[in-house]
Amino acid sequence: MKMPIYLQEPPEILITPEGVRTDGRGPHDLRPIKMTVGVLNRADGSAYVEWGGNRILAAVYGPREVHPKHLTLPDRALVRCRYNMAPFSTEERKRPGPDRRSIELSKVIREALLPAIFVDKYPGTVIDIFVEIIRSDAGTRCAGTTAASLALADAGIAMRGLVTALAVGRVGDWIVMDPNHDEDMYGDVDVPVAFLMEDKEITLLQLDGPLTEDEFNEALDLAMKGADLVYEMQKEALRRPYLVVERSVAGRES
Amino acid sequence: MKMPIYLQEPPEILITPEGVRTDGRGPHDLRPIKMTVGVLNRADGSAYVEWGGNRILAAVYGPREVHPKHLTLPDRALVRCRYNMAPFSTEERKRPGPDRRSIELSKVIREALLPAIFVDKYPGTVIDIFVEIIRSDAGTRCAGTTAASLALADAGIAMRGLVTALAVGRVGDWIVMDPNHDEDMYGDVDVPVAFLMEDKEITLLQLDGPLTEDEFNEALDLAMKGADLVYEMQKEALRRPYLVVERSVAGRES
Amino acid sequence: MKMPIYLQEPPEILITPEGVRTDGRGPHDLRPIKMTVGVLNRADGSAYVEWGGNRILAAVYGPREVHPKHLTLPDRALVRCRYNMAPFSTEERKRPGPDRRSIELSKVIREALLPAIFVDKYPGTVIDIFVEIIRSDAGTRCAGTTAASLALADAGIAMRGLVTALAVGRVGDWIVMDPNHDEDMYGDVDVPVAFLMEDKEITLLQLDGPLTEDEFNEALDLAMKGADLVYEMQKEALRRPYLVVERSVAGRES
Amino acid sequence: MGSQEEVSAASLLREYLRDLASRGERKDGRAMDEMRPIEIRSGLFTKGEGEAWLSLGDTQVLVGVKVDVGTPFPDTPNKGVLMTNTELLPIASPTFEPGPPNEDAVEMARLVDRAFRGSNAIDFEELVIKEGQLVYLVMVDMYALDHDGNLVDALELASLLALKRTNVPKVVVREDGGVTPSGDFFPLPVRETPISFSFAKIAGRLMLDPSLEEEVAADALMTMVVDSQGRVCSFQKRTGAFAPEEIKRALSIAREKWPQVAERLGLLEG
Amino acid sequence: MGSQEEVSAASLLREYLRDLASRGERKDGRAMDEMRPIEIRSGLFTKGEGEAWLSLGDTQVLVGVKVDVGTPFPDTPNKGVLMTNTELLPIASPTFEPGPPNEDAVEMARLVDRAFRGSNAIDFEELVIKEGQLVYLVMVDMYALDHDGNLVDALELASLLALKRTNVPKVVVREDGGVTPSGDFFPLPVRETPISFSFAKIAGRLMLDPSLEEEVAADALMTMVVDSQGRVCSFQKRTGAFAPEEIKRALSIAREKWPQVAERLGLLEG
Amino acid sequence: MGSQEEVSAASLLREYLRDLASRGERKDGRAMDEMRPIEIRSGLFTKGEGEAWLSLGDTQVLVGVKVDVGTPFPDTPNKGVLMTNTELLPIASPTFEPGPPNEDAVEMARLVDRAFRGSNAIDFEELVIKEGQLVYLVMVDMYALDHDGNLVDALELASLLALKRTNVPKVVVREDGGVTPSGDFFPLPVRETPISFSFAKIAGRLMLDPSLEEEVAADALMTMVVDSQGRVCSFQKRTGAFAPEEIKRALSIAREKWPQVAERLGLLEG
Repeated sequence: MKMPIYLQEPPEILITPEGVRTDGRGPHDLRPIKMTVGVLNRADGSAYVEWGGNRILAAVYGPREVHPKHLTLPDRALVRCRYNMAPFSTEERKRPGPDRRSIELSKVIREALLPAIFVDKYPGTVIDIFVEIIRSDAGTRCAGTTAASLALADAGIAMRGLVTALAVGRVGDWIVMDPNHDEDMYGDVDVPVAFLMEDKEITLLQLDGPLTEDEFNEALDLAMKGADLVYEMQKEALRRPYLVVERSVAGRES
Repeated sequence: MKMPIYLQEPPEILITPEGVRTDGRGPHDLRPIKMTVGVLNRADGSAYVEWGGNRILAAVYGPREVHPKHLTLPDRALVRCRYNMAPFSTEERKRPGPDRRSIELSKVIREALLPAIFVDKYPGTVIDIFVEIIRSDAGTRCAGTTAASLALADAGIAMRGLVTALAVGRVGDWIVMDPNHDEDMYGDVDVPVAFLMEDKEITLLQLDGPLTEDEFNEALDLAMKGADLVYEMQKEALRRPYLVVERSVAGRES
Repeated sequence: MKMPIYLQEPPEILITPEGVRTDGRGPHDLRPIKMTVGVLNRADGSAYVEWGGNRILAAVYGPREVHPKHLTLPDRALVRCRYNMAPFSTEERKRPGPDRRSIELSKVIREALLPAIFVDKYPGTVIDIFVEIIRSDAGTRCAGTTAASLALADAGIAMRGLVTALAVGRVGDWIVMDPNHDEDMYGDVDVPVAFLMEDKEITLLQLDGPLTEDEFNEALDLAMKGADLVYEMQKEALRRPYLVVERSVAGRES
Repeated sequence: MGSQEEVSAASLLREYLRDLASRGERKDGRAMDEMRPIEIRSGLFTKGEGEAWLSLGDTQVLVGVKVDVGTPFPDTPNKGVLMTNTELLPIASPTFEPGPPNEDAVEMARLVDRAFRGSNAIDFEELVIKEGQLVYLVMVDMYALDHDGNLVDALELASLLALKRTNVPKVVVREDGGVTPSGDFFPLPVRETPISFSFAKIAGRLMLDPSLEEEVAADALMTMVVDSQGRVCSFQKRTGAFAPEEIKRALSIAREKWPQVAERLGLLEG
Repeated sequence: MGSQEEVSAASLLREYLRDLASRGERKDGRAMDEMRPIEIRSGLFTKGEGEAWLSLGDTQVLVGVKVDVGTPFPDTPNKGVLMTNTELLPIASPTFEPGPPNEDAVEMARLVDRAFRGSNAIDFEELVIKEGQLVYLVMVDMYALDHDGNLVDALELASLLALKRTNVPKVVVREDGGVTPSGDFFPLPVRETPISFSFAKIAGRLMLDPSLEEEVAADALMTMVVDSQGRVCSFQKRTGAFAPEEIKRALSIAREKWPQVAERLGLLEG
Repeated sequence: MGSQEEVSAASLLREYLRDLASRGERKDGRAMDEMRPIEIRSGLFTKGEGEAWLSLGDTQVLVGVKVDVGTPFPDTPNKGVLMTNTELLPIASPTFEPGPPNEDAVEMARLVDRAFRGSNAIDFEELVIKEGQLVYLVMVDMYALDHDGNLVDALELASLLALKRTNVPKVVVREDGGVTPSGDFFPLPVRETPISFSFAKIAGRLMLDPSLEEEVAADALMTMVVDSQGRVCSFQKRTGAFAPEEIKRALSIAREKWPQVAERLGLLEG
């Protein structure tokens, strides 16, 4: 029997009337981000991403033989994905093993990446994508999708283009970029989004409302702007594998 | 952590000296029964049965290919059965998933139906029988067997004849037909029985005693009488699929 | 909810200055041991061992076909082992099913026996070894390995020789043979060892320290001496299958 | 995996549906933004405190709501608890298998859960018996009975109805800490009417409430939940990819359809 | 599934047994209503509070009874708890696999459970330590060691014996709510002697205590439990179908055989 | 199982490594008793109270230590609790699969557990908050990230480092029995420095810190843990067989190497 020791108090105010957030960012700023590609030796492709307080490893194995065999798709690659949180990634230790949230996110991330992969090029094989959250700090599914997209590219998997993900949200009357831990816990609405950047199609969109139609449209537009910034970092990271690509992307400053 | 809120008190008396039961029936009366065949679109055969407060859906898929393949029987059909109680079928919510009782009843129902099925006609295939208890009110295994037998017939599976099941029991000195919830909980003996009606063979018989030899023989005879009534309803339901066949079968009135 | 009723108090002294132990043995004495080979009818080979308060059944099936097939090794036999404690083998009832300890011991025992088996002689097959602890009283992994080795021989599996296992330990300043339950619970160090007796190679060695280098070497030497005694009993048991081979092996008396 | 014939039959059907879609037509003759008929079966089917047996075309679902009493979550001591569970019963489809919920079932359960949370539909603070210690637990068990496509909307609608019909048994706390039903009931405080709308995209065309054949042939699927004020409370892109304009257009359609569905469910007040 | 040769060997054996049965004979020379020899192994084999290692012909089983202390079920606050568990150990048969109890193991465990409940054999009210709070939990773990047919009767007999031999450790309740053994024991109150009898039907003939070969060849199997007063306490048609007269005849045989088995177990009083 | 080509490539490699070994050489040029370089990555990687990301050659592991509060084991009411868990992440090797720990993962977790217990490294009595009721639970979660052999030493070293770095959050017990962090911390009392050394035997030669290729080609593997006083605290023969002299020799090497590794980890005190 264990008991919780980290019961948290919500902050008094999430955003000031001037738009200053609990971590000092403006409403349209991203948190600091670092990306490194090719961090693992065994995996066919890998990436490590730090995004705010998040720490995420993504790795890809494949195309390879399918086990168990009866899952083989004769005309295209099977794509599997596992999103997994480490026991030490949270304040209170998380029990190892899948729960309902991680089962859903595994599917959501797979479906975010699938439209980008030329699965027809690898019939009868499997591409396994692993997203390991080793430190969690709001927005892991988006940071994980972004990392996994890099790992796919690092593995040399043929793709229509990179997938770039980030969350936007509503805090009171503000539509904000890239919600932090406080905003994720006590904010009003969280909207994770992913784009296939080649044609700006949306491959991941979830929402835990409510948003008016206008707010919804504003949120999608803001997400697109943030994705452009993150996408540049992804491309840079792929140009310089094994080197850390690092930036604190603040809309105000750019 | 949840706590029970429906702890029930037993009734003061289960049966009066004149043989009146807690639901007003006489000792040899059945509860009201409704049967409908062909209620589901996807299943190869289906039936819906209301029996007293019980609500039961049975469905059959097959004969179809066996998965996993190594279970295939080269000379006959494999017959599988799953008896399952819905979480909302009981006063206190039932946790989803099999428990020891449902594992046993799945076997007992399968073995009650198996002697009726011409398994030799479908070598190398599987016939899957599903019994879903959506409202439970004493006698679910018998009502479920009766429903499953209809679903098999609705699926066009070749059979020696219908299987008809019902329980009898002992309450004090009375051998009673079709025990109700009170009698099931607080009565003395419950005897579920199923007959292959073509030749009056018994394909299900359980007992949670004690009964003297005479009582045991009386119980079997009473069960046979009840089965005759239920059997007529089954045949009628099959003659008019998609229509509700309904009757309150009271021995006193017939 | 169940609660423990057998919380035990440690004995006041585990060994006297003269080297007398809680069960009256001297430091280098074995507990009484009985071995019988061929105790089960179905198994291809079997053995029953009483060792102090331990009661252990070992059985071997194989070489036989591998299920599931994909585990088959084309050039040699697959060897599987399951170490299992009965719910009634301990003071407090043990929940059925594998736990971390039994998963580890299953591997440790398999690896203790594997070097003795001519696996090349049985390509594409499996040899299944089962060690059932029905009464546990310190040293079950060693008594189980010893029993399993007999069961393999009884099954006619080609082997380099018998595997003989026993534990030694440190209690205060004494290096003792075959620790008993008190010493296992409250002693300082437990060292289970197994030897492939043909060439005196060590196939099992664990240790839950600390031991100085000298103590470690002394422990290995003492284990070798004990193994010689147990080995003689094993050979005798195999010469007279179905008869009980029984001895209390005290170093002082021999 | 299916045999060669099944595979080519499936791809023929897909071609046919694409063809129809590109002309703005559907196999069952519906308009692109037309839902199948919704029927609510009357009767008593469960031992739930609330229930609904609903069909959407040939898709059938049954939802039962059980209300239990238990301890609140440590971080919300003054709130009742909502739990959702989806069972894709093997009776509903030849492809469903017995066992714990798979990823589709989990996604649907969580989607319905978010529909109610995202719309703040349930007043959880009214579900407290003793702050920090005893609250009502509302368990929504969703059963797929017959699968002809768009299970998720059917399950969400049936859940909404079942929750709106739920009567919570009032309990009194005994001295030993246990609880006893008082015999009184109060209606579960459901303050909003979040309604789920799913769309398939085939050959670049959006179609509302896809049938099973349309789901199988779809390039992309999405589900959104809209409340009485036209706000989007929950969203899930389920498969494939959508252009932002497609998503915005679908939201407009959903907002437009809301009153019609609410009325059909008997939930349109005033 | 076995090779072609195994299949035809099995069907040859089946034919042979049917042939014998139709002449009223059995392969091992027993009469149709004759049980195999029952042996009870002496010694100390477990850490149970009761135990029995029993063989029925070449079938061997081991039953251990553990007595624990715990809370009663909410609906029977003034009764102790009986739990049964069957493990079909992989050492007992080449067809048994490690893992949680399968349907056969569950059926046997529940059948033995009903044998004791149906005969009211155990006085559960004497197993209360503190009403509604603390009772004795009696756990019967049944191990199949060697399977040559009719495991269920062997397990039931061994369980009966083990329960009759069980000594319950008296406990005292400490101030902190925990319990400590007092050092005293009392015999588990087992008031009846329910005995299990299984029958196979081959070629229309009933045979008591079927061997493994007979079980495999049987058209139908049933098990009934009879008490000292000749009452049937538990019944389970396990496979196939029986005419009502066959069942009634089997019950007569079981009632007739009861004293002989009870005596063999040393449980025939006075 | 791998194709024919893979099998023969593997056996060619094995032959090559045996050949080298018999000449006292290794494929990567190391001496037989030479470890690969140990690197400790700096940064903040987890939400653990202690952590270490360590590489041993191309093998990488990450260990996080979480400290919780809970009840002690009934038989050690005055001691804190240590728990170890190993996850062989599927990112680390093409042969690792998602799922609960397999026998290799369990063996490693228990081996590391014994390393700390066997050396009495942690002062568990300092981890009691309220005797018999509340203690600190120290959970060591070991993640294999990249597998190039000898995971067990890498995991043990990283665990040692993570434990030495662990700061325990002091808690105060509230009136309701719950706990609240006081804001203060104290270092986990780790009193010893048990270091793990693994050896492979190839062609009769012992080699320290085997690479993945060497592990696969090895005839036998063993791991031992040595403390600052040169005592052996834990031992595990993992595969194959060793002569007693080989084991004694390996222990001498491990004792000799201890200071070098302790220094590399920054744990060699003045």
